[in-house]
Amino acid sequence: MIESINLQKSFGNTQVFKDINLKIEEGDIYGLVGRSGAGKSTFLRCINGLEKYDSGSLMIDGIEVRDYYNKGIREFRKNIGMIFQHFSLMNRKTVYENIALPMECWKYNKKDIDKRVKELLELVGLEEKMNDKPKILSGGQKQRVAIARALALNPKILLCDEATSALDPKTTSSILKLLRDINEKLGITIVVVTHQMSVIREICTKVGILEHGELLTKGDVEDIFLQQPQSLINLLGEEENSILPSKGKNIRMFYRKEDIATNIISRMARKSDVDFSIVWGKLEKYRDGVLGSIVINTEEENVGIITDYLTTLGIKWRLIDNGQ
Amino acid sequence: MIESINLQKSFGNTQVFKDINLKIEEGDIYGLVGRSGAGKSTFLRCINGLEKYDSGSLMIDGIEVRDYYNKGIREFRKNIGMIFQHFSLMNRKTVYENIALPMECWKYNKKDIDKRVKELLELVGLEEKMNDKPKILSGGQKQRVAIARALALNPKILLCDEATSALDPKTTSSILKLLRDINEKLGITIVVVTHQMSVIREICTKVGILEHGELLTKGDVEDIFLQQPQSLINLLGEEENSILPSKGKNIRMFYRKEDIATNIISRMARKSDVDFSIVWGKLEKYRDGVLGSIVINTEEENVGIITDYLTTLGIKWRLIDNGQ
Amino acid sequence: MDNNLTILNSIIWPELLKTFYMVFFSTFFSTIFGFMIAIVLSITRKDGLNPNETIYKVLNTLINVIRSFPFIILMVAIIPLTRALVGTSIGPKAAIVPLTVVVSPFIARLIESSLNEVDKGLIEAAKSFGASNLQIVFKVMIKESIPLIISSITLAIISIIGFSSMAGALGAGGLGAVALTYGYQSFNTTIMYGTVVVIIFIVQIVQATGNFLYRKLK
Amino acid sequence: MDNNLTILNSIIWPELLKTFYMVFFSTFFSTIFGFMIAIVLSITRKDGLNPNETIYKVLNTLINVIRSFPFIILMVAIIPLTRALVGTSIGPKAAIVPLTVVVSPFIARLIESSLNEVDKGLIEAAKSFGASNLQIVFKVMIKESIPLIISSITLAIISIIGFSSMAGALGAGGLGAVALTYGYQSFNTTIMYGTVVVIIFIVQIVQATGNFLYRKLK
Amino acid sequence: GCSINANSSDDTSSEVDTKVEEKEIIKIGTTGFFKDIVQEAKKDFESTSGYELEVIVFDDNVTPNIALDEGSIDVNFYQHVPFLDAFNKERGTNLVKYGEKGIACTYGIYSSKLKSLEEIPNGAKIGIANDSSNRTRGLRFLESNGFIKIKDGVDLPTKLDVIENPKNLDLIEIDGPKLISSMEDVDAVVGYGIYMLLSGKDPKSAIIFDNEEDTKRYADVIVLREDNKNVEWVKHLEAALTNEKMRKYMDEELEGAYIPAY
Ligand SMILES: Nc1ncnc2c1ncn2[C@@H]1O[C@H](COP(=O)(O)OP(=O)(O)OP(=O)(O)O)[C@@H](O)[C@H]1O
Ligand SMILES: Nc1ncnc2c1ncn2[C@@H]1O[C@H](COP(=O)(O)OP(=O)(O)OP(=O)(O)O)[C@@H](O)[C@H]1O
Ligand SMILES: [Mg+2]
Ligand SMILES: [Mg+2]
Repeated sequence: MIESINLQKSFGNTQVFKDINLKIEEGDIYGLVGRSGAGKSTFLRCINGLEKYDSGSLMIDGIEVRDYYNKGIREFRKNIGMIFQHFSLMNRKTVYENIALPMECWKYNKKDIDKRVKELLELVGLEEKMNDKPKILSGGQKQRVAIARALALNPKILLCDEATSALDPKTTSSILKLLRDINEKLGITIVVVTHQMSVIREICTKVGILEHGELLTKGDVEDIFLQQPQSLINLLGEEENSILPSKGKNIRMFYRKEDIATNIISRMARKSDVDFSIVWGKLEKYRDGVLGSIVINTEEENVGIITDYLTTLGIKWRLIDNGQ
Repeated sequence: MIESINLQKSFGNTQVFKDINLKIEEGDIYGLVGRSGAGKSTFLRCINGLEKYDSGSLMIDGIEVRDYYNKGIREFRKNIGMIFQHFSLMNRKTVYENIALPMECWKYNKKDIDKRVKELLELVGLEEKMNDKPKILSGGQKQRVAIARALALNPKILLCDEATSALDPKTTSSILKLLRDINEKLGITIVVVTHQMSVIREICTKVGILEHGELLTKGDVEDIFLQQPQSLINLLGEEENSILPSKGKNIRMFYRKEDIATNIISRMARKSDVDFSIVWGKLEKYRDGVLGSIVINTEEENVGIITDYLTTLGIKWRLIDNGQ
Repeated sequence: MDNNLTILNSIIWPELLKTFYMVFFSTFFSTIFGFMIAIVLSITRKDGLNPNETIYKVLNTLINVIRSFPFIILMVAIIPLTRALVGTSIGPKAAIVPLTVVVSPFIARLIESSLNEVDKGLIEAAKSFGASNLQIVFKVMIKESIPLIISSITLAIISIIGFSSMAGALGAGGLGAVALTYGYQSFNTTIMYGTVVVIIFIVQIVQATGNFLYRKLK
Repeated sequence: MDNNLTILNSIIWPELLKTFYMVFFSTFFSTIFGFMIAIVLSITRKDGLNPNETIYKVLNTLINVIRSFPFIILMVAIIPLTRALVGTSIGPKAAIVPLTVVVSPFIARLIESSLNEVDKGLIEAAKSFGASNLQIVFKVMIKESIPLIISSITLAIISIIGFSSMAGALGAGGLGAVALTYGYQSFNTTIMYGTVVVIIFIVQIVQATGNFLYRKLK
Repeated sequence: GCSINANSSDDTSSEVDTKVEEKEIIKIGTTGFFKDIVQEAKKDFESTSGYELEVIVFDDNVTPNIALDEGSIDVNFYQHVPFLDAFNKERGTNLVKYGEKGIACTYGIYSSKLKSLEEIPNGAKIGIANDSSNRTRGLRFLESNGFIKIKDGVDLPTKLDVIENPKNLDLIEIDGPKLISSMEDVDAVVGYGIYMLLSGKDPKSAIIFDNEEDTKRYADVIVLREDNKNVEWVKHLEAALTNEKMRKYMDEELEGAYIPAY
């Protein structure tokens, strides 16, 4: 669906994309993460042709994006919704009119527009603000208008640039649920740029980490989060280290979906007959279950016993260097 | 330091503040959370007098904010830095000039300005973008400029409106560390409005939840997160319910800082000799340690044994109604 | 003096009507043309929606050429055009043509700079859902800059009132022309300042209306 | 014809210099005054930094009064002022005074609307760190609207060139006046269009410079 | 520069010992009508008087008098006596004409459609000049030809002072030079021969000319401030403007448009 090969782009002397290769399949919810300034927004903007790339190839449905300029860039864009990082709402139109605008541009009839706008307003919970101008909206309300507008035309591809950064957790959940629903029901492809890992975990099927103009780490979300590749650590920081107990040894064990309900901890406690504490944990909700890692702390002499046990169970583990 | 009593404010017919009562002590890092549109930004804007309130009292250092209008609102504001939700950077000034502006306005000499700006640029990691205009910056870069500008005058109170929403996790950490440092070293008071609970946990000492124009839930961060009052659940949603196993019983147990390293789980496993799985967990980093809750799943017949054991240990627990 | 007041009274009405007539129609036409020119300029400019250096340069030069003519020379130079359009080269009707010709580029420039001020982000947003260039212009750029455009048109109307006094050269009459020929030229200060006072009223009303609309739309 | 070209040649230089002289100084002064008036207007307006209805209304009316005068009447009406300021009421130097008087309000209006367009969020940001009203005006509002102000001043300079042709009434000379008296009134088309062509060049240069600065500063 | 009065005497500045003194400058104001004639007279004046003549062309009929009155210029030459009288009366000034000689402009009714006065129909559109001096002349001309009657005692009449207009003429005030290009749009215009001449038409093609007496009455004269009326140089100016050479110049270069009134 979306495929980029050796994509390169520079702004003046600074090269933003050195060599981006990625493939997003139809129906994917692809998460794109990276440090601030990594080029995520720029990449999204290349996808719908708002930004031009220097060399390499970027293809949507097998056609080079730059070729769309000559054959119907409008139709092309009609099928690609975009939620902008800075919302980009019309100040002089009401919430209603902002959401209606794409449909107006495509000459939908008034009744259809009205129906769809009201539907979208309900979806993002802004029925009451329908006739207000964006100026008086709160940050999150603006963002919701931007979301509604991007969905108005029922796009086949949806580009979300930090689409939930200004939303409270509950609203975020409901928006994410919405995105997942439309992904599942309508099979639309979604590219999600975000700094909220919880967003990636909750809805993305795949994730790519943009670092130094390249996209070297990419794959299934659960794999990446389990493997904790260096580029992920670069992005997240290894926060826990600082608060892990310095006494004893810390072992990180990785849970997979299928390990969750298997009583590992309790059985291990009894079988190995050693004491340990759970000192850190990230059991997090992913698309379809819980997944994560736990760090247990134990006396140095117990390490062998525990790790052996984990190994026999086929559970991944890693000894954490606590820097002493 | 900051105290509001029966604060009320309406925009036209919609009442944003029904009755806000809160007290922020000097040196606090106070987290203000609430749903999108709850009035958080408006409250911050009332603190530095950008917005007027209708009735009630809002006092900074014992003086009513509205009285400052007549006696030196400028000096007053000089001591209150604000990071705006929408950054509000001057498009036609470079990053350097944007950060220098507050000092220029207060007639600092050139050399001091230069020194301070460079210091701040380093702090937010934007030395390279010094001479760029905001227009070409990425979202997170803009936000960092806004942060640097708010810190320029070494304010006594810092108001942060979603100051890290556009930043990647690592940059967020470093900014939070920075905020905490200045809070500790200089004793400045910080009010943090955010949707990222991790931010609240990491740096706030107190938190208040704004709901329906009132601030009914407030207190120490750890208490609130442990107690999970209804207003917090309203804000976060009870996400885990949907993915907890429906077989057996789910027990949520709450960890306190001091429980962390006491091998509870392993001891319980052996002592009670029952099997259980850890099916959900939130062990999260707070200002000074790890705190959180774990949900364990066990057969119905084991529930009594486990809860008794927990009770004897003085550990809080709650049976989760899994809706069957 | 009394006599002068009588004169003043007897001419103010008909001349006021002529002024209205000229100002109304030239505002109408020059706003239309001004808009059209401004739109083409802002679409074809270097960073516009559809850059086209040739069209931009030609229009830009044309505007500058028109604006370079001292008004009276312009009036004379375009007499053939005037005659072709309204059948005569004198009178209020004829004056509308040069007034429109001189003010259209003026309005075009003002609207052009208003349109250029529209946030590029909004234009991109519109592009992102496939709006056509004309839709971007009408539904985004013009809509967003309406307050500034209102100020511009207010300014232009007041300029038209000013220019219309020079249209006296075409025997078009109107308050400005009366102020000049019956007042200034004839050393009749009553008529001179009397008519100017009426013009001041008109200008005040135009400005107040403009400001009101601006605030309303802002 | 040949003779006319010789005349044209011999007058173009000195008259061009007079035009430059008048345009330069009136631009200079009217930009200064225009700025001052615009600043006061935008500070004192209803939603300004320090609303003051009286000051706003007085200034607003004053501007409208000035803009209501047909230029020639204005020139004559302010002769005492002109003489007090420059010692004479005729010649290019004297023309600077009425040109400044008539263009200042024009520039003021343009700058005022530019200033009003500045994002309220920026003004709040400046307030938030305790900037004074004047600092907000100079360091934020003017700075942010410089491109639009550049367009406005470009427009104003071209208007000044236009008005300067009417300064012939003060015996000020200049290309426009020559176009009128030696060209139009003498039915000498060589001189008439010859001088207009030179004016077109000047206007083109002014406009190109303005556009360049605009793009540079944008 | 200053006027002659300001720096003629008591000049004790450092230039005293400079032998080659700058010639003193006389500033003369005029308008488009007379700028060529004044230029023509400049050489003669400068050689006979020893002064330098600076010609200032005003694009207006009122400002040359204002400038003269306030001393910005020393003399002007562009107006006829009725206008001068009206100006003095209305503005309370004391400008005086010098001598009796002047230069008159031929005046008449021109038309591209009609051949004689009789053909002027009822309700005809007649173009007249829109500046006071020439409008006055136009109205008076129409009056003396019996078309209209003007209220008594008006110095500079306007359309409004027309009290009888039996033919119901539609008088249209148009900028002087523009009268010519408007000829197609009106039935006839009342105006100066010089306009016809300059625009390449025949100034002698008028349906009817002003009578000689009136033409002379409306001759344009040299005007000074009263306190200056006896200055020496003005004689030379009058001479230069009304000598035989000037007569010849008008005959040859401006044939049929100007008539020496001396
Ligand atoms: N028009 C431009 N001219 C020059 N540099 C630009 C331009 N647009 C973006 N950049 C630079 O390119 C880099 C990538 O920007 P981009 O907005 O894609 O980052 P991002 O990954 O979206 O960051 P964030 O998470 O902070 O939004 C940044 O360093 C930015 O400063
Ligand atoms: N100037 C205004 N006029 C009218 N209503 C306003 C104005 N400013 C804010 N509001 C409304 O007041 C409410 C509170 O807005 P505020 O910006 O304080 O919310 P918030 O808590 O900061 O939300 P968010 O988290 O989405 O930024 C919103 O419903 C908003 O629409
Ligand atoms: Mg971005
Ligand atoms: Mg907010």
